[in-house]
Amino acid sequence: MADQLPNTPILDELEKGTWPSFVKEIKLAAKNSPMSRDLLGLLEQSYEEKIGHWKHGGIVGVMGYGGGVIGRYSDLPEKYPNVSHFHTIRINQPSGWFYTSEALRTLCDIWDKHGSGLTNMHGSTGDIVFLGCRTEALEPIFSELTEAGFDLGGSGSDVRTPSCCVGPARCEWACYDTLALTYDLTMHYQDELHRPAFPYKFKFKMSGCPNDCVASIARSDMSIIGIWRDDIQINHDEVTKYAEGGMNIQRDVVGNCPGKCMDWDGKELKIENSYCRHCMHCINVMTKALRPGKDRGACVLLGSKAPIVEGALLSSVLIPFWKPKPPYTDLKDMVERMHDVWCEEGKARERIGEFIQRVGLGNFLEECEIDIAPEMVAHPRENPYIFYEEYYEEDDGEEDEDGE
Amino acid sequence: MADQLPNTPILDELEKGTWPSFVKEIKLAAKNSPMSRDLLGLLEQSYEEKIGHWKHGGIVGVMGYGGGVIGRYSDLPEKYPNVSHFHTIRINQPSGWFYTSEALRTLCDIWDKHGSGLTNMHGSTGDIVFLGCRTEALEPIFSELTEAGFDLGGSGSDVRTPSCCVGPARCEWACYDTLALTYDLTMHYQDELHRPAFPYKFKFKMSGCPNDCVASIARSDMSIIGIWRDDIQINHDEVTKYAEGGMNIQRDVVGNCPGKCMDWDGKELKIENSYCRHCMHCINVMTKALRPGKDRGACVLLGSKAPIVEGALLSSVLIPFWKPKPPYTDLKDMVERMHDVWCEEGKARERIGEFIQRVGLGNFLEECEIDIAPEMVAHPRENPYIFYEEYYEEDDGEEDEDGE
Amino acid sequence: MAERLTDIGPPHYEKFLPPIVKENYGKWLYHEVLKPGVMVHVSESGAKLFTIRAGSPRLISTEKIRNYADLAEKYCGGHLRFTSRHNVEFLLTDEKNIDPLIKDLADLGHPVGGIGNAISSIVHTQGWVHCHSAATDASGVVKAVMDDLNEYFTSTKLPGKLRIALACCLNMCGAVHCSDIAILGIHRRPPKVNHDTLRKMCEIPSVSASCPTAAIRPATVNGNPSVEVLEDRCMFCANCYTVCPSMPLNDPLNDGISIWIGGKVSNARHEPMFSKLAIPFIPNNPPRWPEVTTAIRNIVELWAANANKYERMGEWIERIGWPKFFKMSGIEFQKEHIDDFKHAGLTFKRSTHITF
Amino acid sequence: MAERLTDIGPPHYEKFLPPIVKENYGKWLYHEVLKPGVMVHVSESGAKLFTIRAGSPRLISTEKIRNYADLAEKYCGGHLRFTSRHNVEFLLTDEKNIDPLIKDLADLGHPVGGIGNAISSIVHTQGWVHCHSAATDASGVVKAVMDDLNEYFTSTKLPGKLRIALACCLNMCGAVHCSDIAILGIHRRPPKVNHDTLRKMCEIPSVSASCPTAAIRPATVNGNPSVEVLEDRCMFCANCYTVCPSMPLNDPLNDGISIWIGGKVSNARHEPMFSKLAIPFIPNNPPRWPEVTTAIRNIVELWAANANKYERMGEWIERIGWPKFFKMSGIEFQKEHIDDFKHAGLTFKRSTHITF
Ligand code: SRM
Ligand code: SRM
Ligand code: SRM
Ligand code: SRM
Ligand code: SF4
Ligand code: SF4
Ligand code: SF4
Ligand code: SF4
Ligand code: SF4
Ligand code: SF4
Ligand code: SF4
Ligand code: SF4
Repeated sequence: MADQLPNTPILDELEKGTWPSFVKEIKLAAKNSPMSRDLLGLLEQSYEEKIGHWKHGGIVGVMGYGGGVIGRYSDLPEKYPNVSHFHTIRINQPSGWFYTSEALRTLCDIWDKHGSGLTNMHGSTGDIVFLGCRTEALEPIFSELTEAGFDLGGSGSDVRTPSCCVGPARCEWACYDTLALTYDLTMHYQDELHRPAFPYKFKFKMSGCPNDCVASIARSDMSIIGIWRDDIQINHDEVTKYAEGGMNIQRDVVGNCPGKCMDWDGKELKIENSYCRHCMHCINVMTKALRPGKDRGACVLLGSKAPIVEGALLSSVLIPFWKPKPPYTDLKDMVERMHDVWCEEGKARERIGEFIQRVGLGNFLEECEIDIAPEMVAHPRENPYIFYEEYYEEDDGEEDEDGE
Repeated sequence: MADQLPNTPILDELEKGTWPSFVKEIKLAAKNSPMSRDLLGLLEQSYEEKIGHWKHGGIVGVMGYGGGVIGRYSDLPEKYPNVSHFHTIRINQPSGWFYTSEALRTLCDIWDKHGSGLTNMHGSTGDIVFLGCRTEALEPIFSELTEAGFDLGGSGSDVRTPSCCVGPARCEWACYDTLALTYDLTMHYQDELHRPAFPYKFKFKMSGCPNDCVASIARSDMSIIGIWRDDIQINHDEVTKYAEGGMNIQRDVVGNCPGKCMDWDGKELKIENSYCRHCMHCINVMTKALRPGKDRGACVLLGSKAPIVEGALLSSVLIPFWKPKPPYTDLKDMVERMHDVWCEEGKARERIGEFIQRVGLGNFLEECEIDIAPEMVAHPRENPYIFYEEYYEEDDGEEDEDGE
Repeated sequence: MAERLTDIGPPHYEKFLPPIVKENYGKWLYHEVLKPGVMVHVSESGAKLFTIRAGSPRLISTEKIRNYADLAEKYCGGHLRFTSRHNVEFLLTDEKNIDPLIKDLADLGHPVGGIGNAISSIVHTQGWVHCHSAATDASGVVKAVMDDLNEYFTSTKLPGKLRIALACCLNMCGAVHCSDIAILGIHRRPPKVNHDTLRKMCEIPSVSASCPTAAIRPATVNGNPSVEVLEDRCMFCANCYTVCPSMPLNDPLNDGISIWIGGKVSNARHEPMFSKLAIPFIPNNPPRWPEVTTAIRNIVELWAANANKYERMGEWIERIGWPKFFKMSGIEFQKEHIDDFKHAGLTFKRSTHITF
Repeated sequence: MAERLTDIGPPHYEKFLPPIVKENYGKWLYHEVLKPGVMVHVSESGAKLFTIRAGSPRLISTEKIRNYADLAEKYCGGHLRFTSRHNVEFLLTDEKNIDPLIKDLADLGHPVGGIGNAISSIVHTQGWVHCHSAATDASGVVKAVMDDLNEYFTSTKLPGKLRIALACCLNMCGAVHCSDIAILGIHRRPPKVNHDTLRKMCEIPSVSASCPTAAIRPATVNGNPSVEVLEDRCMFCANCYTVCPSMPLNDPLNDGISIWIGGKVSNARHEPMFSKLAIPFIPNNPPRWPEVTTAIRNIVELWAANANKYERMGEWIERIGWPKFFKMSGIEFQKEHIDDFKHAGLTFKRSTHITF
């Protein structure tokens, strides 16, 4: 079979070196797939010419779904006919990216049958990405996937595939059950996930603690990050052991505390918890001695996204402390109110974070009936351009204020 | 005379208390001045009605000057005829606000003769403010002032009266001669000061060190703040004395150092000067032990202003380190280039700081032929929206870049 | 008559420097605060210069200036200076003169203080005494607040310096935007257009253009060209009024005071900071503005009781976080506190660095 | 044929959890890093779970996935997971299996590492493999950089975690904007309008509206409606291209890579931060982008040599100041580094906190 592989002297350079090679992977797939063979050829040409050879994707998909497939066509279909269509399929991963060998093999079987044999495990939103197939293959793949218990993920202006950190499955710091919430939200928003109806995409990401191992604060419209509100649990014996083991507690732990709320006198570690910022540093560093408190929940933040068009945003605090309790009706109700307001007033291709910047956080909160809290801001306004809404009327007593 | 004072029961409340009373001052002036008597009446009425009684000032001034006088008329001229005109005169103070008793008396004589007898020592830009006179009095006052060696300060869209901290006259930390530079600039810009020709006002403020005792970084279009670039001078004996005297050097000095570049082992104080941010804190606190280095000069910053209209600005670094040397030709040349660009392209009522925000700092620097330096920014850009100006042309060798 | 002198500039400062300053110009070695309002600067030559700082209402009569001149002659060779915060400083060479001078100043009604970890005089503006824009008075509020806080002027018991400033309108002539505590006069109703005078006194295009929120647009009123204000869009900045006298915002019922805190100017420790909104609105209540003085005292005392040594107001709040400040102060966090101007998004809390 | 299933969602995660995870779900007590790429989590019950993390190119064949499945069956009951940075993790209960598994992985060409103070895999995107927007390739650059930095994946000798990400265009699918080091594909020439296809494929109003700098305006070209681009105003964001295929920006000569540094996501110590521009442009030089790998290695080594323990890239640079970073790295500070977008003024240095 090897003689069927195109000549790829440039790409072959990338088979060398210690890091696993994607070129080798394409060649592995190319053993059985003409698509992957043509991909190799096309990619070699891109490497030679320093330019991609893909066209803007048209709208392709499976019946009844508006998302889940990214259409892709080569601009050199004559030369590389097997990648003239080269669509990707986004498949909703199981929460926490856990698999059995069996499940993986089932996925591989489906993909080997209909596609290029190439995948991304995973895409950067979190989906399983099947990389490259023809339009005709979409329906058969979809029906075999659902048969195997898998469904498509999001694309376009819809709820995108939610994802989460490993959380309580393997992490001692998880302040709530990220996997359960992720699964529940994914199921709850099946319609919104598969049938784009928003001004733009909407992403959920769930992290179990402020270390934020799914980068939710940077990469999701709604970032749900675990946090606690009582005292950090201290095991003083273990603290002593760290000190004896040579850890420089003053410099490396206390000295790095952003709340400046730790004190180490060489013997006892004290934390003024009312000033603790829940940054995780001390806990990260003294894994055996310190643990998050017991009154655990999550901080809900809103609005992060990549730069296009108004500049990148980080999510910001919406609910300082939320107790996640299945079926999470309080959260879902709030999200629904927010989606309603955003769908009503948002412009096309305006993410919710941009929308809030445009209409003002105060107004947004009011419209969505969300309580205002000082935790939502790093600091109050610095400019005096206040839209006062209350004022006295001529005939008022001096005491009452009047809304407009 | 007392019976001639109007009845001011509300204002009289402000004669009570431990802080010196401006009402008493107005009453003192009112002994000899009908203007001040009417001012008392008018002000009492304002206090009663909670509203001012002044109209927008018309353009009044002295011959050949476009600034220096703020026209002011009462909106109750029939009731308070002596304040129907109530213009203020801004008189350029001597650098550092030093006076002799004799000079003060000369000023008082002039003012008692022609005006209300009320002053501000000083206005918040720094001028001596003569508060309240009639239009006819302006020329006589001006000629008596110049006779006595005083001249008017700025108002309107001109260079405003420069001011400075006490500097080397009484402060051990002055890194350059603030009084000399202030006087020199004031004299150099006499024409610009008296004849408004800019898009808007332009203020200079000179502080001798980063403590910035004239608030130049917040209140002047050009802020010139003393700084040094060699090592902080340490007197180790005095350090020891502070420690012995009970100063908590670790917590209160080292712990507050923003450069995190100090080290105190209980015996010796060490400073890693290459990381020192020149914040002054350690020097402020240990006045006898620490002094700024010997290689002294100034940091020149640009652009601060009050909020109207685009929001308040702080000045930002333009020249990280400048060696002031009379006649300061290098600085003046640069200011001239900046003024030219601003006058050419600035909109009406656009301060230079706002102008820079609009056209971009990089473009501004280029047009003014000022060298770019990393010290000008807190950090490089975070957004990827770069106006690349260089690119390869089709027929270029790969090596050369081409400007547009 | 003599030739008309112009552009002569101010007198050269050297004419006014006391001899000891001339001799030790640029040679000062260190200083020490001897007691509230009194400090000594010691020169490399060993010479000592004693400074006595007295509080001033800034709005002073020529008679008061003459009093100062007399005292300067009595105690220090006829030399004195004013400070950047409008206090008066007497520059003594004879230590023995310190107490007599303080006594004379007390007789004149002027407290000595404001040096070191203290409140200094309130930088302020014209208010109802002289300005057409004022949403509150300046001198009266300042007097009321300083009467209340005088003990912190005449002592050095605060954790660090405390700088209060007042501006009577958003033009902020007092440059209050970087103060530990800023008292800011504010309007809360849109301009009331005087259509009759407007067309004579103002240019309609520049009035429209003056509005940062585009709330003003040309309109025909009673058949004449004028402007209309979209009241929902107005945030009461009064820039239109600065440009056009026929757009007054003054309103006795709704003008008042807002309080801003946590700004600083010096580079000491923390970089300079803008002040932030603490209290959106307090009605004008002359002559003593009791709600304002109480609010400020509470904030000052909260800071004084909780800040570390040398920690300015803004540094303290930054350390503990604003939510904590609102909790501790009992000030209610409201919609007005949330920024909605140009850079609003950058003030949102973009982390989980939260305290409970 | 069976009824068409839709909206069934993903499989429930519980189906895939290994027994030890199910038993100790939410009961983990602490963890320790045993050696590079290997850690143990200890449960309140005393149970121990060993995790072995192997690097992955992310773009993998079904054959590779089958290999993983085989290894999981051989060593850990057929259970495995992937991480948020696309590595694969094997979840062992038997400590003795660690080394054999590492050996098998090595044979497959997969290094074990990325745990603790190390570089983990580079989050990245499609590049020339699948996307129409790409200004550079993704997988190739990642391979070249990781080959070069592999030693920091398989050890824990760095001061703290180092997260590198790559996005092949400004859409930033890799969400690189908060990475210690971000590799970002960039265009440097305005869109080349294809007037023929434009009028058929795109709506002129939405194309014009898509441009954040208003560089696009409707125009008549050869008698047909189309658009023109004011080239001076274009900053190459490609938003117009996303909206309209007839506005391609790809340009083999001028596309390339920019390097951004100092971002972070976690709340540990410092709040999350955006990455900042370090190197404005490096030409595409496939297959190994040597200028990119060298530039990144220099930055990594500078940080590794100078940062304090636990100090992420951005925290280190914030402590020493950006001017110092430019000096130490030898990277030239240029006009491109100065922000000129919406919040530019806030990035200016508004203090004298300068180092020399
Ligand atoms: C496949 C994937 C990259 C990857 O290799 O992993 C991807 C690929 C594309 N993204 Fe993305 N995005 C992917 C995750 C992201 C992320 C990261 C995340 O979700 O955590 C972001 C940044 C976070 C965010 O949402 O802001 C992201 C921000 C964008 C944007 C900019 C959106 C914005 O508001 O700024 C676009 C442009 C657009 O939507 O028109 C975009 C558009 C695209 C398109 C559809 C190109 C286009 O303009 O039509 C890309 C298709 C590439 C292709 O041919 O396969 N993609 N995209 C990721 C989805 C895989 C998955 O489902 O798991
Ligand atoms: C007298 C003084 C206040 C005082 O009591 O000390 C003052 C008084 C006025 N200022 Fe001011 N400004 C005074 C210092 C300032 C300062 C502080 C400073 O210079 O350090 C500022 C803030 C710093 C700055 O320049 O941004 C200041 C920012 C303004 C502004 C807003 C300018 C801006 O760009 O944001 C205006 C509005 C305008 O220019 O139209 C203004 C306008 C005015 C006007 C002329 C009112 C007007 O709209 O025409 C005031 C006349 C009041 C009157 O009737 O006497 N004044 N003004 C100060 C000048 C005294 C002197 O010469 O020493
Ligand atoms: C006299 C005066 C300069 C002048 O030319 O008029 C002056 C004089 C001194 N200042 Fe100042 N400062 C003066 C206004 C300022 C200002 C401007 C202002 O308040 O508007 C500032 C910036 C305030 C701010 O940050 O908001 C200022 C921030 C400082 C600092 C930094 C304090 C801090 O920790 O932030 C010091 C250092 C110190 O006190 O330890 C300082 C230190 C000093 C020293 C000790 C300098 C010296 O060695 O002579 C002087 C006496 C200290 C004192 O008053 O406590 N001076 N000083 C000003 C007196 C105003 C007044 O009457 O109260
Ligand atoms: C497996 C994974 C979660 C998942 O569900 O997949 C994970 C797992 C753990 N993370 Fe993480 N993190 C994972 C992605 C992240 C991310 C997201 C990312 O990189 O895109 C972050 C934010 C990165 C950032 O700030 O830019 C992240 C920031 C942390 C931190 C904070 C480090 C810091 O000082 O800033 C810790 C604490 C620590 O390591 O001390 C942490 C700690 C941990 C611990 C120790 C938690 C635990 O007790 O199990 C886990 C192993 C540590 C390790 O890898 O060194 N994890 N961790 C992710 C592994 C990705 C990989 O293959 O490398
Ligand atoms: S985010 Fe927190 S809970 Fe989740 S895996 Fe990371 S450290 Fe554990
Ligand atoms: S979690 Fe962070 S803020 Fe809280 S005590 Fe530990 S280091 Fe300090
Ligand atoms: S700014 Fe510096 S030099 Fe000037 S008076 Fe203040 S402390 Fe002294
Ligand atoms: S001047 Fe400031 S930054 Fe420099 S050593 Fe002293 S305290 Fe540190
Ligand atoms: S702050 Fe406003 S009201 Fe007060 S003096 Fe300045 S312009 Fe007039
Ligand atoms: S007060 Fe300000 S916002 Fe209101 S109309 Fe006038 S200029 Fe516009
Ligand atoms: S970053 Fe740009 S080029 Fe790369 S996959 Fe995303 S949209 Fe395509
Ligand atoms: S690339 Fe961006 S800036 Fe340039 S024309 Fe297109 S949308 Fe406008």
